Amino acid sequence: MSILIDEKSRVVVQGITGRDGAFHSRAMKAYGTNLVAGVTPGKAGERVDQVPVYNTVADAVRETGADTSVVYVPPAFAKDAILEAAYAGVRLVVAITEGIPALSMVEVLQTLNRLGTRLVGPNCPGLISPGKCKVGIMPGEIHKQGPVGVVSRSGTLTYEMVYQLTKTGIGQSTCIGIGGDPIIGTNFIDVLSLFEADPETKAVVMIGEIGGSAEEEAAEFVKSKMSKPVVGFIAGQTAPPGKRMGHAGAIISGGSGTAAEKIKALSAAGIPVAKIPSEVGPLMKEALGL
Amino acid sequence: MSILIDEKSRVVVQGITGRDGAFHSRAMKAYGTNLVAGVTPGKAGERVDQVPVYNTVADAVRETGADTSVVYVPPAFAKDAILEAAYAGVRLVVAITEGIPALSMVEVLQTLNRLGTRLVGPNCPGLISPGKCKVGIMPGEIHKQGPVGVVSRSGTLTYEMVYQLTKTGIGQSTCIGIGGDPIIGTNFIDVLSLFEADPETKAVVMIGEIGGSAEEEAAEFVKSKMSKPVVGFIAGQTAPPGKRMGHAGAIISGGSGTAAEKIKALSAAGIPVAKIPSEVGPLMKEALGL
Amino acid sequence: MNIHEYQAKEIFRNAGIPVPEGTVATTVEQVRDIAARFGTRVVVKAQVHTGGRGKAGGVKLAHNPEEAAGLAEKILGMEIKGHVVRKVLVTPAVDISHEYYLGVVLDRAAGRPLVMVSREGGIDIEEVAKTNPGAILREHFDPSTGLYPFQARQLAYGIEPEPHFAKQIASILIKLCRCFAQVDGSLAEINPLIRTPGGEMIAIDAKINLDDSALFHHHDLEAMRDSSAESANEAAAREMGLSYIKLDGAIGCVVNGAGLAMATMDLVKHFGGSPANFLDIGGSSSPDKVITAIRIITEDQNVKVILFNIFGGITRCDDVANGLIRALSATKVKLPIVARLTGTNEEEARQILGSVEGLTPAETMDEAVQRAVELAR
Amino acid sequence: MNIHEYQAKEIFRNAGIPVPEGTVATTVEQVRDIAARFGTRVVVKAQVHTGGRGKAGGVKLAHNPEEAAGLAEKILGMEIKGHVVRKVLVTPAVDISHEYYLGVVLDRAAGRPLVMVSREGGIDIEEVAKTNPGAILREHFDPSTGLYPFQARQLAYGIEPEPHFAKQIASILIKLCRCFAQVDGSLAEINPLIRTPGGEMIAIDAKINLDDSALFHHHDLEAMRDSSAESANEAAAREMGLSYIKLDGAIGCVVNGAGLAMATMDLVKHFGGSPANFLDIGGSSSPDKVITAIRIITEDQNVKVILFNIFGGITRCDDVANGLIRALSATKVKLPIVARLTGTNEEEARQILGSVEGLTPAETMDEAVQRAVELAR
Repeated sequence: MSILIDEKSRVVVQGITGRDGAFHSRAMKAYGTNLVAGVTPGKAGERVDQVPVYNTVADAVRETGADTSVVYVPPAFAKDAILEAAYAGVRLVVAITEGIPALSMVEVLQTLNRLGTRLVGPNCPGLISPGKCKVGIMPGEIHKQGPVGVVSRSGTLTYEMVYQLTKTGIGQSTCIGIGGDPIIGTNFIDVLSLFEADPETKAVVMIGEIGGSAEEEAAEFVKSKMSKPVVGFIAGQTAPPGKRMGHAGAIISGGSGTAAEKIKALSAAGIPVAKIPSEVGPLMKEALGL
Repeated sequence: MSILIDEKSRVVVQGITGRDGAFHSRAMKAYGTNLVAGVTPGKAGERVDQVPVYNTVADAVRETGADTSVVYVPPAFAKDAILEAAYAGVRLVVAITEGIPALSMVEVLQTLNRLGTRLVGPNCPGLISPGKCKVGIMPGEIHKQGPVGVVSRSGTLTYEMVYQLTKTGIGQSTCIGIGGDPIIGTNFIDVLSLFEADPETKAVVMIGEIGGSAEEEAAEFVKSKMSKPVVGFIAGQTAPPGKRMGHAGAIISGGSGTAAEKIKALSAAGIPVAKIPSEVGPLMKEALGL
Repeated sequence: MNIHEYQAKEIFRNAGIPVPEGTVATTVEQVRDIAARFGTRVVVKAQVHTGGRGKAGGVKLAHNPEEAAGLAEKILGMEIKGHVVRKVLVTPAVDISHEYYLGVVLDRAAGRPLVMVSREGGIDIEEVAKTNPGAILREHFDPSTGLYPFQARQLAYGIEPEPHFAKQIASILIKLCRCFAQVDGSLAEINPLIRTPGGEMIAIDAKINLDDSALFHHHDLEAMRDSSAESANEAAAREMGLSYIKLDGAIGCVVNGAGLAMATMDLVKHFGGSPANFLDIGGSSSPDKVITAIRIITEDQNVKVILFNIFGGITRCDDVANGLIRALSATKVKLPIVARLTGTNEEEARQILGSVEGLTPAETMDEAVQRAVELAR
Repeated sequence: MNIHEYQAKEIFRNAGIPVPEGTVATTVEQVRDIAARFGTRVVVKAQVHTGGRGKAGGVKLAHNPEEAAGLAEKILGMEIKGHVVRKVLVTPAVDISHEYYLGVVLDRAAGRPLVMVSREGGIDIEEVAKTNPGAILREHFDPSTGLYPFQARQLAYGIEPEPHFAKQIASILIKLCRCFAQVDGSLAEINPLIRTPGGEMIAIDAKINLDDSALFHHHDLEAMRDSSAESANEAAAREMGLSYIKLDGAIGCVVNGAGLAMATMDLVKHFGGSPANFLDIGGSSSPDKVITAIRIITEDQNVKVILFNIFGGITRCDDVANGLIRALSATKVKLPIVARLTGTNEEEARQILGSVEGLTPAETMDEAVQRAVELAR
């Protein structure tokens, strides 16, 4: 088992003929993802690496039974692409696109909640269930199938963490980047409860960063609702207040959202927090009793 | 029993200090309606016929436990008033106001469906459960408690029908005017299914008019889902096509929505249709086996 | 409220929908001048609030200004389904490769606006809906968000596989839906949208109906009302808050409530008479409304008797009775009157009307209508 | 993106929110002239992208033009929390009967904008939220529909029982929320909204923060960017699509991804060094981005070593390596470089960088940071 995606997921790529879309479609397919369709308006009938292209997601779903979509379209068109997937009946939409206006996402999420479609992202690397399915842009080869769930607000920092886990010999059930924006479709708590319910997942790595209070809320959830061990890491201890650290969501404002506060909250919830990324492997070994 | 309202309904009047609001509040109270509050922004602390006035529906609900509201505010403010009641947790909103733009009602109904609040109207006389509760503008004294449910798109034509029933000795369980606009909150089928489930109601009078296809859909429902007898009447047999007969919803357009079509649909569903209003009483007597 | 084709095209043009040039004219000379200015073949199109203009001979192609003037001569003043043509739109003729249908209506059953498109335009969409429903693609949308681009693409590619054309159609659909919402439409239609041999899309016909209830926040649109398309009496009634529609019979009806007014007309017919009008004096009616109602009805030369059928609820019977008394003294009505006033303040009304000469009181609706029918013979 | 108070007031004014007159000035003479023109007491307000201006002495009342000029002399050029004051707003002083707080923020947890109001304005709302949360009333709203009038009334009557005042507050709240949505704000605040002794409501302070991601469809707002409030390097980085923030340390960091960049800075600190900057070269990075990154870092005189930490995913390590080579040849970098490039095309990168002089390769993040810290000593 794994969460959200596995070898049965039927994936459609929105923006498949674009530079990033085509590159990552090949990579996903090479990894073994069951890539059934692509969508680019006006390019119906073309193929990208054997994958048929449709004008609309509705066509792709009808023809191929796609149930999972990954969105590579530029920010100005991403809102429409996500809504298109949801209205076409796709159950999981993964939005890689960075730079979607936050208020557009407010509208998108209201609609997706109503339609019962889950969104991962935007501005995220996607997710991977090692050995089964990769939906996103992460380098597949650093992953290894195993018992640890990984959830993170970052992209490359997640790769770093996964890389360290794999080097330590610890495989992953599913690794999810939930995205670095203020408004995202799936948050820490959503993923933690999925990991808690997943038999394959024995422990979780949670990677947070400055800004907002999602880590604090997740810590509360871990303390009150989770039986599985969680290991944490928070990036941004040296970040100055009032400056946005790249991610639209990573900003210490009005003195709240600091790394210190978050580390304190995690520790208070009984979550061991790695001081530096290379501590995550050893802490996880300990948590798993290895 | 009755449907939607009874002696336990706790009614708040929106626009209670206006001319119509004040007049009908007195009439409702005189009829025995459990009128617990009124709302007019800026008039908190005043009283209308002993009924306390609040600035907001939220205040009224918190202070008095109101669960049913009736809206008398002018068209330009009615959308907001209906939404206010729904957000304040009122479960039934009755909108008397005539002349609310149809597209405003589209937005209102989407929201009310989400919140689980029922709307009756707009542009309707309201509803009455004789002897128990009156929420609207109908003359209470023409009604009589009894076994017949009445549902209608009209106002005064409903009074005429009720008057005839009462004169024939047939009382009513609940009488509802669903409103003459194209977009309304509660339609024939909604009311018919409530009547079907209501033990006190033994038969139903359904009063339709030209325009739309609500009567045709209701006939289909009666045929397939109802066990109780229904007697029908359709107004507008002499109406010319393309001319709006007063109600925003009463227009024969593109040759559809005619009285003849509707009468045909009702008859095909086994519903006896009165040729003239005074036939309704006798037909109902027959239906009830009296 | 209906507006004319040329007004709908103006709204579409402002919304960025491609429409042909065109100028409206009320005289033959204007038509000749306009056609000369365009310097090309023109179409002369009757501007009336009804469909079927083409079949009735109200839309004609002219090859030169003289021919245009000749056509205008015939079309101006022509009557189409009871509507006299007082204006024509003169517009350059365009070559047509294909015709599509695009329309937006308010779907009552779904409670939302509905876009409908068909690959075959220039058609009666309601006819196609009945005979070949599969030829029409549909999408609902919310007025506050508009038609989503993906919905527009689904519709556009559904009727036109060629990307270059589909993109234009999708763009027009989004604008059409935005228009519909912005003007509070009850209908917005492009039938046909045509493709020229050069691959351009143009809305060569345009229709918009407006929601009367929404006009209070669209003063610019209210100004588009063509009073010449309404009878003076209909306009007067509207301004007084009455709803009046003239018919051809002899019994003038004054009723409160649209449903009861229709039922009264039906009952007149049922008892062998013929109604002269639909007239709803509405709720909370003041005596002034009654006076206006009587004035309008008595201006109809066909009317032989006036029938009041009032069921008081929000309307008070004594108000109606007082209006009636004042109207009688002000207008010297000679016609017989049958009055049935029931409900709120019925007793007071009875006393007010007690001994009015030429007024027949009635207890029930049946009785009132039957008396009126007899009196009209 | 932050904008200044005077710009926020301009947006509010266009939205119909009452704001006092005011003119922005960059010199003492301008301030004297403006004060003289107002002919009344004025307030001279530092325009900087930070809070706490009042406490820092950046907001002062002047009774006459000379006094205003004197204050401007002090305020212009003053440094407030690292921001040099280059502009002041001169605005007539108003008498205050009461101060309210009105603000809109994006509530991340709820996924919707949140309006907050308090009867006591001129306060630090985050402080009040902690110490006396009951003093703040809240309503969420949808950007597409705006704050409903009833929500505005609930908030307004909740902090002000007097109808005449509550109506004004409700109207301002609706406009404030509309503003927030129209400009794609992340914050819109009136603190305080004041009531004058005459019963007028005026927004005497104004703050709007904009969502950088939404600027692509707000060119008018993008034009409000005050480049003087940004360092030249920050501006150059932004134009190249890099995210750069200068810090005070000695180790220049070049990282892909914001999270990894922060973690790298943290690790520098952990191993006893100090980061010179946050720098995220982003995904799909071209060699040009790397060149810009190196140029920006080497302009910082404090930097003693450059640390590359790249985890290739969407970013290709060979692209970064090529950029590095080109930058080295173009800019004649003298500083030592530590480079750790892992992930996509890592092998190719290793070959490209094979024998670059002064470049220390590293396998792991720990190793890279430790080497950089050593080299910076």
